Formats: sequence, C-alpha cells, structure tokens
Amino acid sequence: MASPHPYIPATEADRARMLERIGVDDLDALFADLPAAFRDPAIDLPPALTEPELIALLADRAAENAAPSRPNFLGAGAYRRSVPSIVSHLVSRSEFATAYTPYQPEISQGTLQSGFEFQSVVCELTGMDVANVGLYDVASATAEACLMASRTTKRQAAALLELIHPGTAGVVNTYARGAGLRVDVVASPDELSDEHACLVVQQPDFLGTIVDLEPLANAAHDVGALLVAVADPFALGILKAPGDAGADIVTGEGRDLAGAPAFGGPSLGLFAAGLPYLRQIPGRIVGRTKELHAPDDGEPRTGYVLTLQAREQFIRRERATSNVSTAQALIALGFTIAVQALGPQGLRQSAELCYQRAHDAARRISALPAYDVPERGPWFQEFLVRGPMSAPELSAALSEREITGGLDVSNRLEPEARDALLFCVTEATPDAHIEALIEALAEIGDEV
Amino acid sequence: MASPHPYIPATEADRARMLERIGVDDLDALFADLPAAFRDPAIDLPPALTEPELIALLADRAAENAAPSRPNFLGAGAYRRSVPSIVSHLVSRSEFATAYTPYQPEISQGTLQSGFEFQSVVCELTGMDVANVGLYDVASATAEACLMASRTTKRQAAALLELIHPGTAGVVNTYARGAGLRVDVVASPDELSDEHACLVVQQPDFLGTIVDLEPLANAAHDVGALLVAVADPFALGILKAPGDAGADIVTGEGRDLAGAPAFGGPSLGLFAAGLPYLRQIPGRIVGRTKELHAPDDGEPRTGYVLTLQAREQFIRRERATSNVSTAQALIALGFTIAVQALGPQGLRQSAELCYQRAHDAARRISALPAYDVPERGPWFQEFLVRGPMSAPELSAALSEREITGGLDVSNRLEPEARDALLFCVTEATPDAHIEALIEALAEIGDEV
Amino acid sequence: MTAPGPRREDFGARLSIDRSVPGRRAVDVPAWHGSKTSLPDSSLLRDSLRLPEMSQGELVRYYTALSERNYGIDSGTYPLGSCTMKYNPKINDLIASQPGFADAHPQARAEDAQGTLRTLLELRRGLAEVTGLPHVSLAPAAGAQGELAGVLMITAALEERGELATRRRILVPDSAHGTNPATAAMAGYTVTHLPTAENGSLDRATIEQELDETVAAVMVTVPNTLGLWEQGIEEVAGLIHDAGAYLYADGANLNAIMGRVRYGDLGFDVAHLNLHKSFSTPHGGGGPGAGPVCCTEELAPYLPTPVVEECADGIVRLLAPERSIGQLQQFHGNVGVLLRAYAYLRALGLDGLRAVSGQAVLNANYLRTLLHGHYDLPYDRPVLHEVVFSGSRQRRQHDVRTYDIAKRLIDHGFHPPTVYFPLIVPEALMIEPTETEPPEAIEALADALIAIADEAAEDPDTLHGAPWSAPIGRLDETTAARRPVLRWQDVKVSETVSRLSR
Amino acid sequence: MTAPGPRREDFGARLSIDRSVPGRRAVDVPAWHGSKTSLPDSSLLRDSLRLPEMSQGELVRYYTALSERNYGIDSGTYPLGSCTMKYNPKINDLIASQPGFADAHPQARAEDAQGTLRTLLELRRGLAEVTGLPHVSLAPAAGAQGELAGVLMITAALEERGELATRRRILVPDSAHGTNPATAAMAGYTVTHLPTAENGSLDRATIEQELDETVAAVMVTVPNTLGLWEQGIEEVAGLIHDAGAYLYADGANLNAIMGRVRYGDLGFDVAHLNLHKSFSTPHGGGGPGAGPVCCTEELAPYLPTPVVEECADGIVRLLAPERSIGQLQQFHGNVGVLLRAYAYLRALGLDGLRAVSGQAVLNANYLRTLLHGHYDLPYDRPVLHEVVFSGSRQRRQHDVRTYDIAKRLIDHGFHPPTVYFPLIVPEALMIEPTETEPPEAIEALADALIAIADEAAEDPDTLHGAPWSAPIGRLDETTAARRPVLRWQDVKVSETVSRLSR
Ligand SMILES: Cc1ncc(COP(=O)(O)O)c(C=O)c1O
Ligand SMILES: Cc1ncc(COP(=O)(O)O)c(C=O)c1O
Repeated sequence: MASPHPYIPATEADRARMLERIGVDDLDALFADLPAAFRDPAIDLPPALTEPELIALLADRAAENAAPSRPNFLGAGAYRRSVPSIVSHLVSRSEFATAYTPYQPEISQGTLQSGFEFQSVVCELTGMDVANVGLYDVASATAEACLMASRTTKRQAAALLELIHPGTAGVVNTYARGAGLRVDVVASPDELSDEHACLVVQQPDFLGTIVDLEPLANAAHDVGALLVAVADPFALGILKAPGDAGADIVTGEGRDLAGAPAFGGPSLGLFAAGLPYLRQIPGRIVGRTKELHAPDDGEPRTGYVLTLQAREQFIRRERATSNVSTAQALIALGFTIAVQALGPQGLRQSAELCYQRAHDAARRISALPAYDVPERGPWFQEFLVRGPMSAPELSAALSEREITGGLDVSNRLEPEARDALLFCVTEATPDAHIEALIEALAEIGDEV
Repeated sequence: MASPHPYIPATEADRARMLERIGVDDLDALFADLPAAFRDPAIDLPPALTEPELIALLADRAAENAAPSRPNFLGAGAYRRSVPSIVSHLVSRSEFATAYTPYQPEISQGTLQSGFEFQSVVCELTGMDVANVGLYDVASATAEACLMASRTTKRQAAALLELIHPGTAGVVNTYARGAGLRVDVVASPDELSDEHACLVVQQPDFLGTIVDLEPLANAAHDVGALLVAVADPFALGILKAPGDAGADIVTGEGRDLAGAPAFGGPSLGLFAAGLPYLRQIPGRIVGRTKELHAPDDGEPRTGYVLTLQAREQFIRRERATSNVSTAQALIALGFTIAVQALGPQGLRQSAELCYQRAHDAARRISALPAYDVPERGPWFQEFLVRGPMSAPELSAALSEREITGGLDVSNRLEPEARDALLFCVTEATPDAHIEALIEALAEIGDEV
Repeated sequence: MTAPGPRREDFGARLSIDRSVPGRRAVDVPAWHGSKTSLPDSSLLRDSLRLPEMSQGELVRYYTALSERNYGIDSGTYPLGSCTMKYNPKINDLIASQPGFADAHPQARAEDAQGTLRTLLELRRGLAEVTGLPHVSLAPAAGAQGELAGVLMITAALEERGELATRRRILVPDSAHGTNPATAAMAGYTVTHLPTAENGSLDRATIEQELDETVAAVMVTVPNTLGLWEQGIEEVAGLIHDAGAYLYADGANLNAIMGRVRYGDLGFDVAHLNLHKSFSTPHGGGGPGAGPVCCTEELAPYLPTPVVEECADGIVRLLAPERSIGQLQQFHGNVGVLLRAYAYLRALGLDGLRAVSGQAVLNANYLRTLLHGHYDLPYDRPVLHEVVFSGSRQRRQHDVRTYDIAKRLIDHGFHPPTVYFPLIVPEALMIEPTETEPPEAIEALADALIAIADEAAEDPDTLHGAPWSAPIGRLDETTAARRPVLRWQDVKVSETVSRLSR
Repeated sequence: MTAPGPRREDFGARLSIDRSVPGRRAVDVPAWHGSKTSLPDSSLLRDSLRLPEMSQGELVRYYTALSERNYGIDSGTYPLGSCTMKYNPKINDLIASQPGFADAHPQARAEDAQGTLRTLLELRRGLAEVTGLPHVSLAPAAGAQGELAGVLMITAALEERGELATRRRILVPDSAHGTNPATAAMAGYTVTHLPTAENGSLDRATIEQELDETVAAVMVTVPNTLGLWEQGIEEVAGLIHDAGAYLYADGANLNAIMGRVRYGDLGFDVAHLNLHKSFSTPHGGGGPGAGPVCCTEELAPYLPTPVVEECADGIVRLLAPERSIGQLQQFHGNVGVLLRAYAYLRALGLDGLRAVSGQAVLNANYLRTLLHGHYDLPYDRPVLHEVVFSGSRQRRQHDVRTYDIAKRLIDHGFHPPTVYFPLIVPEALMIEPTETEPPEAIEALADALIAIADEAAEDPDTLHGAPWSAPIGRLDETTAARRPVLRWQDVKVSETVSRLSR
C-alpha cells in the first residue's frame, strides 16, 4: 500500500504498528482465506484523481447536460418546484446527512423526531391515519400498496386505472410478478371484480386531469377491494385529501418538494394508510414514547423510537411485510421541512399559483392560430398541446429553438392525446421561459 | 402593520397582546420620541419580493456577470485557488456563521479555538511570533502595520517600496492621512532615513517577482525602521517565511485560500508581528487558558478567550491600538481549514504546482512569434506579456475572443511593464483555458 | 463542583405543531397577477389543512436543534457492523448538487442528458470491473431492491428454462441479513435456512444435501456477516451450478474485498452492491442509498430497466434489456447517489480501492486483537471488514446484556455497534470500524469497551441505566409498540384520553 | 437517577497540531506532468513548515466538534445589545454563493461585472433612500471603518475650508461605542466626552458650551446605546452646523428606526450603517460585516473610493469621487456581504423595513415591561430597539455581579446580553431582542432573568460558579492576559516551562 489516501488516515507507520500488534507479518496474511487462484485480478479502472481534477472533470460533465437555464416544459412525474431555501441548508447538516437508520434512539432523536413530523405531515396531506417514514419512490410505494392490499384482502389481482404513470405501472408489474399477483389495467371501475385486491388510481392522472376519487372508492369498496390513490402531495395543497374521498392507501412522490429533480432520484415514496392496516404497512415507522427512568430533575421526557418492528425484515425475515431496509430518510426530511416552511396557507397558495400559471399558459397557447389544447376535465398543471405538425416534429422544432417541449404522448390511446405533447407549467416555471415558448410556438405555427 | 413577514414571527394577535401588556395603545406610542416633523417620510423602495422572485431576480443578475467558465488571467491581488471542498461545508455550519464576536467564551469555544488555530497557522506561515485573528483585508492590515510601526518607533513617516499593490498603497495613504503620517514611495532602500518608521515591501511584488527580503530588512533595521512584509500566504508554501528573513511585521491577504474571489470581498487581512510588539497589535487576539474551577471529574480543562483586550477600542477607547471591532472571522475560519487541509506537504505541492503551471504557460507564450515575456527576476505566478500591439489593444482582442487577459499595467514606470499585460496562471487555472489563451494569442499574432 | 442547571427541557414533547402560532409563516408565495381561472368544483377540493405555522427563524432553529440531537459520522466513530459507516467526502455532495446534474429532468432526451448518462455509463463499467460481473443495472434504490432485482432475474431465467414451477426454494444462510429471506419471500420463493459451520462458513454438507431440482438459488453474503470469508465458495458455486441453481452474492460487504477478489471470478451469477456503504455516499439517516445489480452474460437479458449503454451513434442512452424483469423505479434510480459513488470511485482508482479494503480489514483485525479476551469471540480467527463479539459472558456473569453495553458506549462518546445481529451469535456485538477511522479511534473504542467490561463486573447498574449523557435517557420501546402514537393527531388523542382517565 | 459518565474530554487541550500524525493528509494535489522549471534560489525558499497532518475525515470531525461548541442565532435567542443578532435568512447566503457572483474577479472590466455592479448600485440607492443621505460608498468593511471614512471625509472638507488646523476636537457622548472615540483618535482628533443627561439623551447645555471653532464634528449614535431616541437631535444639528462643525451619525442602531425617520432629514451630514446588524447578514463569529458610509451633497466629493455609479452609456462603474479621501480596501469592500444586504432589502421593501423596526421596538419594550421591577432600570422610559438594565441592586444586596448573571443565563439556554456597556450604566445588562425573536422567546428570556434575580438572593454561589451546563466552565481570563499563550508554539514552550519548573 502506498502512502495514505486523504480518505484513509492510517499511515505506513500506523500500519506497521497495527500489524505487529495483531501479530501478522503483512496485510496479505489477513486476506489468507481468499482463494489464491482468484486473488488480485487485473481490474481496469481509470487512475485516481485528486480533488481539483475530480471537480474539473465533473463540472465538464455537468455542462454536457442541457443547461439548467434552458426552458423546459416536461412534467409527467417530475416537477420543478419552488423549494424553500432553508431546506438545502438544513438537510446538509452533517448530523442528519451522515447518520444511518436510528437504531440507537438516544443519539438519533434528530432523525426520529423528524420522522415523526414526516409521518404527521403525510397523514395530514393524505387524510390517512398512519404513514411510514417513506419508501423508495412513488412507484415502488404503489407496488408495495398492491402487495399490502393483496395481503389484507387475500386476493391475487390488482387493478390499475388506465391513466397511471407508465413508470408506476411498470414497477407494480415487476413487484407483482414476484408476488404472483395478476395486474389488470382497467379503463373503468366497472371492470372490477371480487378477484381484485385493490383499484389503483392516480391523482391527477397521467395526462394531468383531476380525478373524482369518491365514486372510484365506492366502486372498489363495492367489490371488497381497497382504493389505492397515487396522489401528488403538492396538488394536495388544494385537492381533497384522498382519505376524505374514501381511499384506503395513499402513495405519492415527495422528491420535487424536497429538492431538484436530479434526473429522477433520489426520490421519495410516500405511503399512508388507514388504521386497520397498521400492522401490514411496509417500511419503518416512528413512534412516540417516554424515558424509562425519570431524570433527576423531573418527569420522564418524551422521545421517539422505531416501532412496530415486528413487521420488518430484520426481525420477521421471510414473513416481513416488505424487504425494505434503507429507504430515503434524508429526502423525507427535506420534504417535511419544505411542507412545514410553506405551511397551510403557503402550500395552498403555491398550489393555486401553479394552477393559475399553468392555465394561463395553456390559454395563451390555445389562442395561437395553429394550436389546440384539448381538455379532458379539470386539470392541475399539465395539459395537452396539439400543433400544426406531428408531436415528434413539434418537439424537434422546439428543440431546435433551445426549448424542451412537453412529453410526447402521441402514441397513447386516449383520443385527446393523439398527436399531442404533454406540457407542464408550475409555480416555478420562469415567466421568461413561458414567453419564449409562446413565441417559439407562434413562429413554428407561422412557418408551416 | 400588515400580517407578518416570514422573517418576523409576531402576528397581529401577538402584537395586540404585547401592546396591552406594555400598556400602550399602539406601536406609534413607542415611537413618540421621534420628532413628528420628520416621521414617516416618503421613501422610494421597490416592492418586497417573495423568495422565489428574489431567487429569479438575482439569478438573472449573476448571469449578467462574465460567465464563471470564461478563461480569465487576472491576478494582481486576487487569485483563483483550489480550495479544498470541506471548507465551504464547514464554514457554512450555522453555529459558526451565525455567532458573533465571542464575548461569552463558555459558549463560543468553536470560534475561539479556531481563532487560536488561525493565529498559530499565520505564525507558522509568516515565521512571526504572534498574530491577531485577522483584519479587514491585506491593505487595511498593512495600513495598520504602518500605524503600529509609527507608534512603536515614534516616527511619523512610512516608506513603501515601489512595487506594492496600488490598492494597498492607496489604503496606507488613507489611514496615514488620519494619523498624520507621511508616506514616501521609495525605489530602493537607499532612500530610507531615520524619519521612517517602516519599510513596506510586497512579496511577491506587484509585477509578480519574488523579493529577497533579507537585505531589505537589514537596510530598514540599519536606520531603526521596521520591515513590514506584505506576503501572499499561498506563495509562502514555498517561499521563505518573512520572519526568517528579518521582517518585523507581516501582513497578507487570506481571501483566496478561504474561498472564491467574490469581486474582491469578503477579504481577510492577515497580521503577524514579533513578540516585542505584542501589546501594540491591532484587533482581537485569542489566548489559551483554563477553567477557573475544576469540574467534579478532574482537572480544570483548557479553553480559549479573547485576551489582551486592554489594547482594544471597547476598553481603551481613544487610546486603543485601532478602532477595529467586527473583522473577518468567518473568512479566517475558512483560511485555517484550507491551510490545515492542505497541510505542510499539500501547501508546498500546491504552491509548486502553481509555480510550474505559470512558468509553463509563460514559456509557451514567449515561444509564440509575436510575443515577449520580459522577466524581472525569479517570479511566482504572474508574468508580463508584450504582444504585437499595445496592451489595451491586446486586451480588447482577447476580450473579443471571450478571454479575459491579464491586467493592463502598461502605464507603469517599470521598463518591463511598458506595453505589457500582467498575466496570472495558478494551480487552479483550467488547462483548457490556457490552451484557449495560447490559441487566441497565436491567432491574434498571425492576424497582425 | 456541579450545581443544578435549570430543568432540562422536554424537547421531544414540543413538536412543530405545538410551536405553531396561527398566522406565522416561513416563506411567502408570489401573488398571481394574471387573469384568474376558477378552481375546479369544490367537491374536488380540500377545506382545511393542518400544518404548523412558524416563522422562518423558528423553523430553522427547530430543525437545527433536532440535528444537534443526532449523531453522524462527522460526530465520531460509528462502528455499526454491516453498515460500513465511513467518512463521506464532502466533494461528492458538492458534485451531485451542481445545477447541471441536479436540474436534469428524468424525461429529458438522452441528447440533453449526456453529462449524467456518460457518468452513469462509466460507473457501470467501473462496477463491472470491480465485481467481475460484466452487466450492471444501476436502477435499484438500495440493497434490498437490488436483491429483489437479482432474484427476479433468476426467476426470469428459470421461466425461460421452463423450471420456474419446480424450483421454488432459495437457500439462505442463517447468518444472512433479514433482507435476504424477506426478498426471497417477496419474489415468491420458500426460504430454506442453511446453518453456519463452526468455522463461520457455510456447512458444506448441508448445502450438498439441500441442493436439488427444487432449488432456484443460493443467496450468500460475501464476506459474510461474521466478517469472515465464505470458505470454499468457489467450489460451492460449482455444486450449485451443477444442481441447476444460481448463486447470488449479497455484496453489501464488498468493501472488505474491493480490488482483491471478484464475485464473477468466483462463480457468482448475480450480485448487488450497497453504494451507500462500500462507496461512501452518506447514509442520510436511513437513505437514500443505491443498490446496483451486477450479473453474468447469461442473466444480462433480464436486468431491470433501465441499463445505461453507449449506442453506435456515440450517444449514451437508457435502454430496456430485451427480456428485462421490468422497472424498479418510476424513473432511473437514485441518480444523485450514483453520481456520488462515481466521484468516490474516481477519487480512489484501483490502488485506492485496494487501500480501502486493506485498511478496513486491518482496522477490524486490530480491534479484534485489542478486545481479545475481554469479550467472547465465537469465531476466533482473523476477520475481514468486521468482527462479531458476544456479550454472553457479561450476560451470564453479571446480568449485563449487550443492549446495556451498547447504551453505555454512548456515554463514552461512541455510536454503538450493531447488536443482536447476526442472529446466530448470542448477545452479538458486530463491530465494523471501516478504513476511515484512525488507529487512535479504534484504540479509544477498544479502551471504552474494555472499561465497560470492567464496569459490568463492578457496577452493573450503571450499565443498566445507561446512557446517562445522551440528549435523552433510555427509551421505553415496549410501550411505544404497545400503545402506538405515530403522529400529532395521536398525541392530542392520547393526551385527551389520559387526561380524561385521570 | 444520574450516574457518572466517563470523564469529559479536555477538548480544548487537543488542537489540530496535537492530532497531527506525520504523513496523513486531507487533500491531494494534482501532479505536474509538464516540463519542470527549477525553483528560485534556495535562499528565497523555506525549509520547513509546521502544520497539522490529518486525514480529511479527522479534520471534518475536528471542526464539526468545534462548531458544536459554539452558540449562534440558529441555536437560540442571542440578545447581545447593540449587536442586533437577528435571524439570518439562508437565501442570502445562497444568493451570494452563486458562481456568477462568487467567481467575479475584482479586476474585471465593468462590462464583465454588470450583474454585481447593478446590484450594488441598487443597494446604494436603497440605502440613500433609507437614510435620507443621497450619497453612499459601500467600501467600508465594517462599522468602524465606516466611521473612519466619515471622519476622514469631515477632515477633507475642513481642509478644503482651511479650518483643519484649528478644528481638532471631536465631541463624543460618554454612552458611545468604543469605536467612536477610537476612530476619532485614529483620524488624528482629540476626543471630548459629552455627558448623558438624566433623560438618557445628550446634555444640551454641555454641547452648547463645548461647541466652538475648535470642534470638527460631533459623533452621535441614533438611537443611542441606551436604546433611547436622542431628544432634540434635529435642533442640536442646527447648533452644530451654526458652529461650523459636522454632525456624524453612528447608524449601527438604524434597525430601530428604519422606514420611520432618516438621518438626512434630521440634519446629519454623514452616517455609517452596519449591514451585518440592521440588514441581517450573518455575523460570522466576528465578521465579515459591511459599514457603508452615507452623506450629504456637500460631503459627497470626499466619499471613499469606489462609489458605484451608472454612467451615461448605461454601464455601471466603480468611480473615484473627485476629492475622495481614497481607498479603504484593496478592492471594493465586502461585496459578498453587500449582496446579502441587498437580498434582505428586496425581501422586505418599505413595509417590511417598517415592520422590522416596529417589531424590534415592540419586542424591546415588551422585555422592558416583563423585567420591570426585577432589575434596576436607570433610564425608565419607553425604549427603541434595546433596553439597558443594571445589576446594581443584585451587586449591592447579594454580591452578585452582572458577569455572574450573564454566565448563569447560559445555563438557561440563552446567549447572555451585552454586559458592562454602555459604560455609563453600572453593571449594565444591555438587551436587544430584535424583531426575529417570537414573543414566547422574549417571555422565556424574561422568566430566566427573573429566576436568576431570585437565585441571586437565595443562592448566589450558583451564580458565582455559573455556567454549569456549557461545554466548558467559567474561564480564567486573568491568567490568559497575564501569561499569554497565543499559538501552538507557546503551548509547547509553556508546557515545557511548567514541566521544568515542577
Ligand atoms: C449484509 C446486508 N445485506 C443487505 C442489506 C440491505 O441493504 P439496504 O439497506 O440498502 O436495502 C444490508 C444493509 O442494510 C446488509 O448489511
Ligand atoms: C453602536 C455601535 N457603533 C459602532 C460599532 C462598530 O461596528 P463594527 O463592529 O462593524 O466595526 C458597533 C458594533 O460593534 C456598535 O454597536
């Protein structure tokens, strides 16, 4: 071993001293168990970089992505949000960032108490009774919801209402395969039967439309199935809490409120459910308790611990509710702080602002001669745009003008989506970007 | 008062309750002493911005500066350095950033112990006995050095050796005017007389040349004057400590090792001196001490306090060694961490790398047909370049190619500077920028 | 000299909602000045939302105070066995938070995300080199999801072979992490537990006995959770393959062997890695992590979607393997964590990786040596990255449990090691110092554990009551589970109930 | 139940250099692969450099631990009078650290720095509006340097008037901050102290008496350091001007009156502001700050260089006023702090500034009311931003000094207020809550101070020994000054000495 790397304290002298104390001649002796035939293979890795070299390399790489300043109207599961500035500051405090799962509650109250705050916030937003401290992302959380519905209803099929995010549907399918669950994509609740453990519905749906959950809940309950609502927690700033509309399980994606889209991850799966399902919930749960012994100066004080662990893999092993262990705690912290910083008024105002700005942009686009914004009902922040050419052509024309247009959904079956791009405008889309878009669309329209 | 601002907790209801308790009808009553004739004048300020609006505005502003990625060869007092990544992380910890001068040492050991570390580091680098916790910047520190030299020698003139940074000379002049000190700019130590309290010399000098301090110290001492060395702490990674060459006071600029140039500030004035001058030093000094009482579990423990405060304005008032109060503590912390992260080897290697890269670039430029790099002796990171046209023209030609060339020093008296730009290349100048420069210079040369 | 301070605050009793004052707020939202669209029908809207109302400064203080009630790697030694709590280089966070990376949209065209994609491609290649398994998907969000991916890939392969209906068992050593059996179960398999032999490795005889045409796979942790090399694993691999089953490596302990031996070379078919462990991305109080899954040529077609590939046109793209088991994440995994891992890999290079595994192993053995004789060592041989002691002697002789020892260690300024795992070691103390602890820290940890062993004999009550110096005393975990209070609402309810019942 | 923890570490005894191990390092420096230039003659080079050698993780832990031994605004109430310790919005730091701002080179052409320059221009304009003094230089690095600038501007004006030789005195109230007389002295003036009248304002008679043709200026802090309005200052301004002298405003307490009354309107000629106080940029443990100097038309030609101006071509530039007193900084001042102050100004607007001053004053009066009767109040009238109590009663009756009260407040979780200042109040306790403290915090502070007043009577020794719960006990400041140990080297030396002298 050469002289130490900055990440490794022990020096050659340290090592010599330690080896001597251990009583072996060299480091190799400690690896003696490793099969000689396979020891120290040729491994082709680029040479080590010093910190300045690493910074330079990755600054160049970051610059190979589209510039962050480029107008971008993609949504479809990842939304640019105005995240309060205090979030990044607090989340980067190393006491939070460099801890692990709070196995030792007495020195992990920061993680635990914030976990309790998170659960509370998720329950308030979703209108549910209980929540865990978060799963990987909305899709895996929804998959876990289907498994949980199957466990509690003892049924082996899950129904997904058509307009669910394809990524979410994909993950449900992956998990279902392992669990031996059949997945039916249904166009309407009429297709539900008593084979279905649950009906999964996305709010707003994949094309941005706000869904009336109540009839769906009723339809699901009528066949003895649970309603799983996959809800955008930001939209819940104005939309009815799914719990109040009859949902039994609510999942959601918390990433965007906690920080930047980061090419999709780290993400954060929200998972909340009704009290009856408490002991079936996957993942970790924080509970409130007291000190066992009163301190000298008074009553036992309040603290937080991981609880109901008999559900979990490290105790229950193959009979656990899920295999999840490491989840997304730090993102959950960011989510909690962001929601609490906005507060009840701020979250509502922010969601309303998003709504107004998106509708205003849609109105301006639909007013352009060659464009059409087909509506499918009330919607939140995403809308379809049909232009004077095919969707891929429109997308390419915008790209040429250094604008990232909406997602191409022209291959979907919904009639409104035919030939359309799915645009997203949020409270955080800069005005200048919208102006640039309108101008570019007008230009493109003129040129045809 | 309207509903509260996010920075102000008290609500209308809080205020009503507080006013009632105070026993006044309204807030105006508390301002009753203010002269009515001048109350509540018209004040023209732009309307308040919410956080997202503020971020958007200032992101636009930041983009109106030259792009950070633009090749830039300015030095002349501000140098791009490879600052270790841990610095920004640690300095932004709010326990450091949001504290003030450590008047209450028992809950300010973080600031104080780091101040002691800073003093130690500055002493080691400069080769001096004692240092304070920092002054505003190199220039004001040098001005304070002249005042201190005047106080201790009881002489009323300071001599500046010609090649001092004009900004530093400027500040010395400003301070000297108040103190009634004459400032002589001297071309050689031969011009010193027994009227001079000190000789001030910059290392490396304003045109980048490394100065042999020893003969200058001797010359100053011969007339009973002190030698004040204004040294680049980074260059001291390889250069002889001024103290070892006979300097009595050493000042320097610490900003660049602590972080980004930030258009020149926040800056950090280093100030160190020989032990005889201890009680004449301006600014705060941290000292080591012990607890007054031993705790239950053993010996009194070690702590740090502001000390020798009888020098300072808040005690000594008009007889203080300086009026300085708030200084640059957080930048001093960054400086300390950066120097300690580099360590003795790293600082030397980094300074050597800077030296090698600058010399390599200079060699390549001087190899270009139309260019000349006049040398004035051994130098560190800055060099003069004369091109095929006048200095301002060359600068403009580079600017047209999106390159910020060296500083125009063509109006200086030194013969080597005539028609020249002062270029700077450091360990942190990207290779690609140097390539771009060489290419641009060659092109410009070809075009003439 | 000590005198009473004022009573310590019951900090945990005052949650954000208890600090809320109607009308306060921490941020303002811009007003909308454009023309207004009416909101959807009120039946679709919420009436109220209960969230705390605090000013910005109050909220910052609250979470700053919470952070101060937490212990992280930057606070001190954190020797949780199996968790690889090593120093997290700050540069990794800075790199991942660059706007070019952080603002990339997951639905962006590949052409607009080449910076991220090329970095992921190189990470993929690096992991393939390090594991000797040439194909990699970076999608899994953590180790457990990597396991699920790996097992589902085996499922897919068996299906293709037409053997899925018969091969319904997965063999898992009794020393395995709980995620292994839980994963096997989630993937629809029955779990058969394999006993650990006296030398700490798998019992070869049992394996041979269990291996038949009902076995789909064997999941082995290498090195295992005792910190020991799985002796003869390369031969076991042959047996497993002969029996038509697959060999899965739980690579959570890769840090012990990085650069020294590779799963692929040993005969493993598929492995997952824990980048948040071996590759030092911060653990974040329980994530985010990243658990890439690596496999042989044979299993490559089944890798989870997406896989990052350089296409013929030089553009790096995210592709779906032809017979992929499907997606694991709505998008492409915990990319921010992957960027950090890449930065770590590049900061180290091969020599650095070898230095890491070498020092990790040296540190564990140093600790083993220093503590030798003070605690029982059920598997008394040189270890790799971690060492598992047992508190059995203390339990037997002084009625002091490992739980007490762990709590007392807090008073000495250390985060306790993993306890009661692996399950096969009674009163287990599973200690993983990692390579980033200096020898002085390991010595101090050993000294503390030795002092505690002495205390167990002399003053067991001090251990029973520990910790004494933490922000809060030992907590009542039983009541927490028995009468769960899981959110603000419950607090109110349970307080009302207890007030009424007085 | 308490039981002894292990002995608390003597953390302060182990500095970085004591943790150093030869060969360790925290960062690597890139190698140079180009052709090598030989170094200068060795007589110009250093042989050795003593600095600590630590790994990156160790260094991060050391400074993290140090931070945990510090109390900041984010830790809790920090009511240092005259220092305006208010919440520092995080957004300000994020804005200043944007690469576009942070990487700007101070020697850049104005055309290449318009983003920074335009922002500074708007800050300048905002400060002119707020102070009613139309001309501003942002150069001064802190309040004290702003004072020096202001006084030197007066010097320059007097010189121009040919009166510099005769006007050699500056009048300074006895309640002034130490920087005021120190500044006057640095600028070469003699200081005459003005007594404070019983109402807490300047004694008009003395001023009239002192004002003559030897007076260059009167420096007044408005509001003053008692937290009181300087009664009749607008009339005093007339007297001063009639006597041919200038009136200087120490604007460190602007936060009390922002948006409500302006120095310019009152007749002040020149003022400095403390942006790190009134405008909430972080105090950084003692800086950086920023102390802009603002003045009338008459004094504008003398402003320090640079002044930021919009030129006819629409470009904003840094200019030197025609008869400028010169430069105060090598470059252009603490620009990063100025950017933060601008962000604060824009976040508030006029209504916000008025809300700030209103709430700051309300909070101080609330505290005054809550503590009324518990501590002596030498100037018993409504206050502005701060209130100055006296611990005289406690001193007299219980031999408890303000020093003890301050230390005991630490045990209650608060940073103590400013003590023993202003000098005219014996045993002064100068408390400035600021507008960012919620009423609950002010009530808690008052409760703590009342509890301490009770304790002074009942158990003075607890106060004498305080603090009991801080990271370290009361420190021996006398020995620190008497036998100064000011750096590592001294530690070794003094330890050697003490070892030898045993
Ligand atoms: C040996 C082992 N396998 C698997 C896992 C699961 O990894 P993760 O927590 O990332 O899901 C862990 C850690 O938790 C582990 O230690
Ligand atoms: C009233 C008053 N004047 C002047 C100053 C000096 O300001 P600074 O510390 O920024 O130099 C201060 C604070 O220290 C002050 O409180």
